[in-house]
Amino acid sequence: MSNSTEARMRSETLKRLREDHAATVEHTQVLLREQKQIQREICQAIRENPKTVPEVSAAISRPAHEVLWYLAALKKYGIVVEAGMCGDYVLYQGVKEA
Amino acid sequence: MEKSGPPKQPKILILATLAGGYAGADATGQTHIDYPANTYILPVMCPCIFPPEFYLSAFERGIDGILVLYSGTDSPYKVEAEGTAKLIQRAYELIKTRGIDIRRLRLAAICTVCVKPFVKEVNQMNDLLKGIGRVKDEIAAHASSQPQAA
Amino acid sequence: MPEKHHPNVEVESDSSGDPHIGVYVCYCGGNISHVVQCEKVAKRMAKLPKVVVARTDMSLCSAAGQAMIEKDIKELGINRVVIGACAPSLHEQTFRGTVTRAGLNPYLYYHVGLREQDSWVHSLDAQGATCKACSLMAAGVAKARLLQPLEPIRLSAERHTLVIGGGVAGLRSALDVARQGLRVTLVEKSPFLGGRMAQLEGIFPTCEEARPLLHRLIEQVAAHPNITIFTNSELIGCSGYVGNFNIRVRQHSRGVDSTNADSLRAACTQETPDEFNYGLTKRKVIYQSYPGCYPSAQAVDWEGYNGEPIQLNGKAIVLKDEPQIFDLTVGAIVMATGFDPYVPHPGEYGYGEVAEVITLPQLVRHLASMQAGDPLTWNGHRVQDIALIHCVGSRQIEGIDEPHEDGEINPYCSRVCCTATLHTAIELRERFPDTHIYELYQDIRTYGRGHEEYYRRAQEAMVHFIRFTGDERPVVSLAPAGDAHPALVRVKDTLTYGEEIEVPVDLIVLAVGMMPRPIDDLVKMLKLSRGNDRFLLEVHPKLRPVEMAVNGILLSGTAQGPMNIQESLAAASAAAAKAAALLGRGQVELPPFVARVDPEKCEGSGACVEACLYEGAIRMQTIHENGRQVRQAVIEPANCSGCGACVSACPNHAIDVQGWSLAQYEAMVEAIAMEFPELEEVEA
Amino acid sequence: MDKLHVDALVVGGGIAGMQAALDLADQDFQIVLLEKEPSIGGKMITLSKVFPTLDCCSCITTPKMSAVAHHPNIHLLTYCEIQAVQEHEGAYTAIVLQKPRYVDENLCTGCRQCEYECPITIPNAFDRNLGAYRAIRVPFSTAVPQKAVLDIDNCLLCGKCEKICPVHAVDFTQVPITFEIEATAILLATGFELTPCDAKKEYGASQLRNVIDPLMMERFLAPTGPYGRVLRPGDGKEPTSIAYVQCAGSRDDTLGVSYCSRVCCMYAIKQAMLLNGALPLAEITIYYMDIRTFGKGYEQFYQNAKAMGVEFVRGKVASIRQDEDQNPIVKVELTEEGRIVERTHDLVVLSLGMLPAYRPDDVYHVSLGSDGFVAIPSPNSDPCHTDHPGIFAAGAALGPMDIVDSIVTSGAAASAASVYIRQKQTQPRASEGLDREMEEAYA
Repeated sequence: MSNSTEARMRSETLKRLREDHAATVEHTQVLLREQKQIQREICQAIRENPKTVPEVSAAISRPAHEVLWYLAALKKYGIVVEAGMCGDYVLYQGVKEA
Repeated sequence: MEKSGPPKQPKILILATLAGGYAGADATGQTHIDYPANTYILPVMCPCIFPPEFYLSAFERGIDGILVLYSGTDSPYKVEAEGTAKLIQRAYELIKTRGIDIRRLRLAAICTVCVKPFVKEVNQMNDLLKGIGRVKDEIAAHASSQPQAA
Repeated sequence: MPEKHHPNVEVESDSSGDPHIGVYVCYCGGNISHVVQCEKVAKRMAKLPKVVVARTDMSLCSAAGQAMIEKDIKELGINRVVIGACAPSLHEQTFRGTVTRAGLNPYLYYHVGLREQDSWVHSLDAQGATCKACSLMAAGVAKARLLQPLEPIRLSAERHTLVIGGGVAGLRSALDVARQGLRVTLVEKSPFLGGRMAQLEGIFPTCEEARPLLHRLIEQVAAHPNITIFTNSELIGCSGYVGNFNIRVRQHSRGVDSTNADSLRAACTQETPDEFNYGLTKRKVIYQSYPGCYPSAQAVDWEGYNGEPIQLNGKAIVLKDEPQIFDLTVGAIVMATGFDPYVPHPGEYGYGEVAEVITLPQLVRHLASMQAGDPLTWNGHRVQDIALIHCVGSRQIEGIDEPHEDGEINPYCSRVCCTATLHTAIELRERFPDTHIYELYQDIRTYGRGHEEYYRRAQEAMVHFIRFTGDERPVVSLAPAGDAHPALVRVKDTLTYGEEIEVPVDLIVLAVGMMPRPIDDLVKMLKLSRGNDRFLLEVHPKLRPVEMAVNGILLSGTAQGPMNIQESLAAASAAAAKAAALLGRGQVELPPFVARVDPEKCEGSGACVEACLYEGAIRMQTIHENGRQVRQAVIEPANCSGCGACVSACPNHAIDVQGWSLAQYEAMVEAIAMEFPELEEVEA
Repeated sequence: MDKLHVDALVVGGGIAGMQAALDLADQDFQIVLLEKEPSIGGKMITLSKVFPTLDCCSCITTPKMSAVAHHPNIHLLTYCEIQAVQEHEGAYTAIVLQKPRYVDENLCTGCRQCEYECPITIPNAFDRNLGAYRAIRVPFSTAVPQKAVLDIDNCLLCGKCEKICPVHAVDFTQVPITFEIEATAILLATGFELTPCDAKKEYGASQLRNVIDPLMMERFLAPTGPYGRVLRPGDGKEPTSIAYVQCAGSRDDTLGVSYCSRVCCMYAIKQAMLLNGALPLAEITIYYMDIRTFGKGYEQFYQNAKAMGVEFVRGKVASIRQDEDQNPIVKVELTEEGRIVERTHDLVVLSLGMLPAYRPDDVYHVSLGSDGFVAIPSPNSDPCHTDHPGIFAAGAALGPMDIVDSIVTSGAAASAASVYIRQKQTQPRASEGLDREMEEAYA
């Protein structure tokens, strides 16, 4: 089977599946947009100077627990690192791009 | 025996127990945390097998630092916790006589999920070796400072 | 196990001869190859001595990858295999299978972790990672040159288990092992089976009667064709190791038989405290532990019997113990030696000094001896007010509690006493509604399924609870003459904010904890370990909870620590499962990684024996060689853990751990010390 | 329909199920171990360290997981559920639903490239939703099998994972598969769930972000946890005052849980000791009514915690609310002083109890006790026999218990099951001829 046939079949399968799962896909697309937005805001907030969770929360006007969850996720996938402590709070900072 | 090339990086030998440090190194791999590549991990059942002379000969072959990452009191072997510490102590006495900095040999307990402590041990040893240089130079310097026996 | 032999194969897989090494580097679908230049590594490995072939593959663990290795073994005569791939914990077993299928000994294979310990942790240093892969693989090749075929240590095992102790745990273990098709010998020290459970009446959490349950179990054990029971017997010798323990048992005679037991017992005048009733009553030295006990045949209490003749029909009969000795070989031993109730020190809460102070087990026997409808009496007077004191002989505190003879205290919780005491309190309130019960406790520990119910019911039954603390214990004293009650308990009650109260009572019951049985002789003979609490010690509470450090010795019931009946049964069955797994095949298989002595080098220093912490793993033996006597170390693989303490201790390098030899490590270190300049130059 | 024939079907791949499967497989019985999640390991693999030895929990669990995966007599089925069980001529037939992973298990090498590629981040159930993972992921670092699973309900179906997978293991076309397992015996090791955090309205009903459950604290204390350290989830503050509320989901008739959950005293004390190490400056308070440290070595563990400075306060916690900085305020009746006080902490852990994770009565036709756990008609003779012959139970399916007790009951259940299987499968064999000497020896 040639690469192009394979690719076409794959995209057709995906298309059909997207129709089958229309509701969850749509919901996930909304979620993805929101996640990208928040991640962008957080990364922007800590680009210049490292910040704590309450500081980021204040900077982007989102609840602190939500900010913490996103920072934990960004840290896990290597986008954010810890940069010491500020009082009882951890400072987070974006990973410098190579 | 291969021809030795120009020494580049110091070499760190890591003797890691299967029940402890070796599994900890694998767990570190799972998290994709980067650490220096001059680290060579060998699996061991229990480090009690190594006599003090083993460490000395490793240094003499050009290994610059040795980390013994054992399972400490979590070990499945009765002798590991105390026995290893005693052997390492004797190894310190031995390598001192050849002018080898005893900080080149370090014993630490690492368990199966000790990712951070593992990386910390590796980085600490690396920092140390950067400061104190290659072991071959150390041994040579010591030998030349000793009065030659007939 | 080798599968079908390939008919076309000409090249014999030569395990022992000159190493022909095959090296395989896995891409792991890019996981390794994205960082490590696998082709370079393979090329470099191909140049190393004894390496016949070095290849790479997208995924070695795939069927195709494994087939390639098998093919090389068969067609190129590869007899040592080194694989660089993911962590050995994931696929070492897979590749052991691969080489075995191709007819190679599974231990002629070495696995290098190039993913978790290289590519995944050096993604920013591709060149360093490649050099590291070369070093690690070269070390693997260095080890492979020295690999020897190994076989698991197989010991023939007697499909026969010895159970020590004929209480509920021992009985259960015996029955479960026997039902797995193994033979069982049950050894009980006393002349009767049943142990502590026989002394109980109603038991929680079901309020069943203890003895009918016990009797059903005993009947099953006695009727099982695989079980031999030795009562009145003790272990007097043990040697050997897992699979083959040689046991010597001494069985005391019963002293009387069915023809003369009744008449001799009638004629016998010597009495001794009846331990079945915890000394509350006396019995003759010819006895049955209780009516309905098993075996029903009476026996002489040799410890109690003073040797005086018994006058019967004008004859003076002296009873004589003529013990018999039996030798047997068993594969495993189950320790079900049980517990003793704690006996308070004289004066502890008035015990032995105030006549109204008894223990909970004594109260249980006292209540059992009463007829239904009898009023509750003690020491000749009616009992209405009763204090039950918890944690006697448990949760002891250094400096507050008087140590036992051996200088130890019991800092542990005995686990069963809270529910047992509440159970008794409820029974007292139900049988004697005019009683007032005071429970003096620290924490109520009704943890088990259905136990909390007893706490609730006791509260409903108007039992008064008084809570003391470990450092301010209740004080028991005689009441002043003329008082309506014979004894007094003074206590500081934290439930009423530390109020000092004085409770006049007719009876004080001490809820005593559990103590390990005095089995010093067994501990010594079988080389058992005990914990700080002096109960027998398991290898690890989670990894191996019913096994002892000596291979083949298992734990059942309260020999290990306080437990209730249900928990003892579970532990007993768990021990039986282990015994069945251990001996079921008639063979015990242990990993081959044990010490081995090189007789050429051993000069008999004995340093290895001193270094070894495993009982019976290594010993010195004198052999005759060319007419002179030589002392040499001998390993007992069954008892060796492979820790290698002997290896580092040997002054002659005469000892090694198979599969992990010092020479292999030295070769690996040498390979790691080696530099690969050409690889670095390429990048530079 | 495919049909697997085995001697025993072990339901549940937590510590109890793994141990029972190993104990049976070591006796050469053929076993299916069936787990509903994509990995075995159960609750235990999520824990940090375990009492009373303070062993690293992963170090104890992973060897058992690996032993199960490699055992020649164990057929491991993950991500499967049993829909129905029928009994026929002394054997059970279970109808099993294999949920689609959307990843070919035989191809996946666990490399996690798909996970890194996936654009959607979702709450990580393994971290009790406090951390994150992707819609396609290996469930956790030590998962067995080390295979990816795709959460179709949170998937964009963008196809990125399929493209990056080096072994072409991603397969969106997978559908649920049904098959049958025939087994002589069934062993239920279905475990427990925590009392829901919101069960008790007085304790904030999970609306207070800094009032957490004990398994969350386990994840904080585990080296692989969501934050890699102990932070309170409300705002990421490192707590300096932490309180434990004992019996928060047990011994409480208002919750319908009148029993004691057995493990909460010990896990609270253990966590207190670990917190003492992780946050040396933190003050830790345990509010309790009775401390139940009854197991081997447990009382000494409790005394050690007291000596370390953990504060034990006997008192009943009436309610919890929070101040404007999300600090929980605990209202407690101090029974030793007879007064009610309010104390503010940074973080409160509710020592929740254990509820059955699964009610097997409908599918397996076994009775349940009034507590909802599997009923055992004769606990003092046969502690692992359900009221249905051939069906046995082990671990927390039998009621709350700790790991040690779970492992022991698993051995017991394995023993009971093996006796049953032998009886069913072989004619009762005659005695194997005992030594005459020994027969005579016993008079």
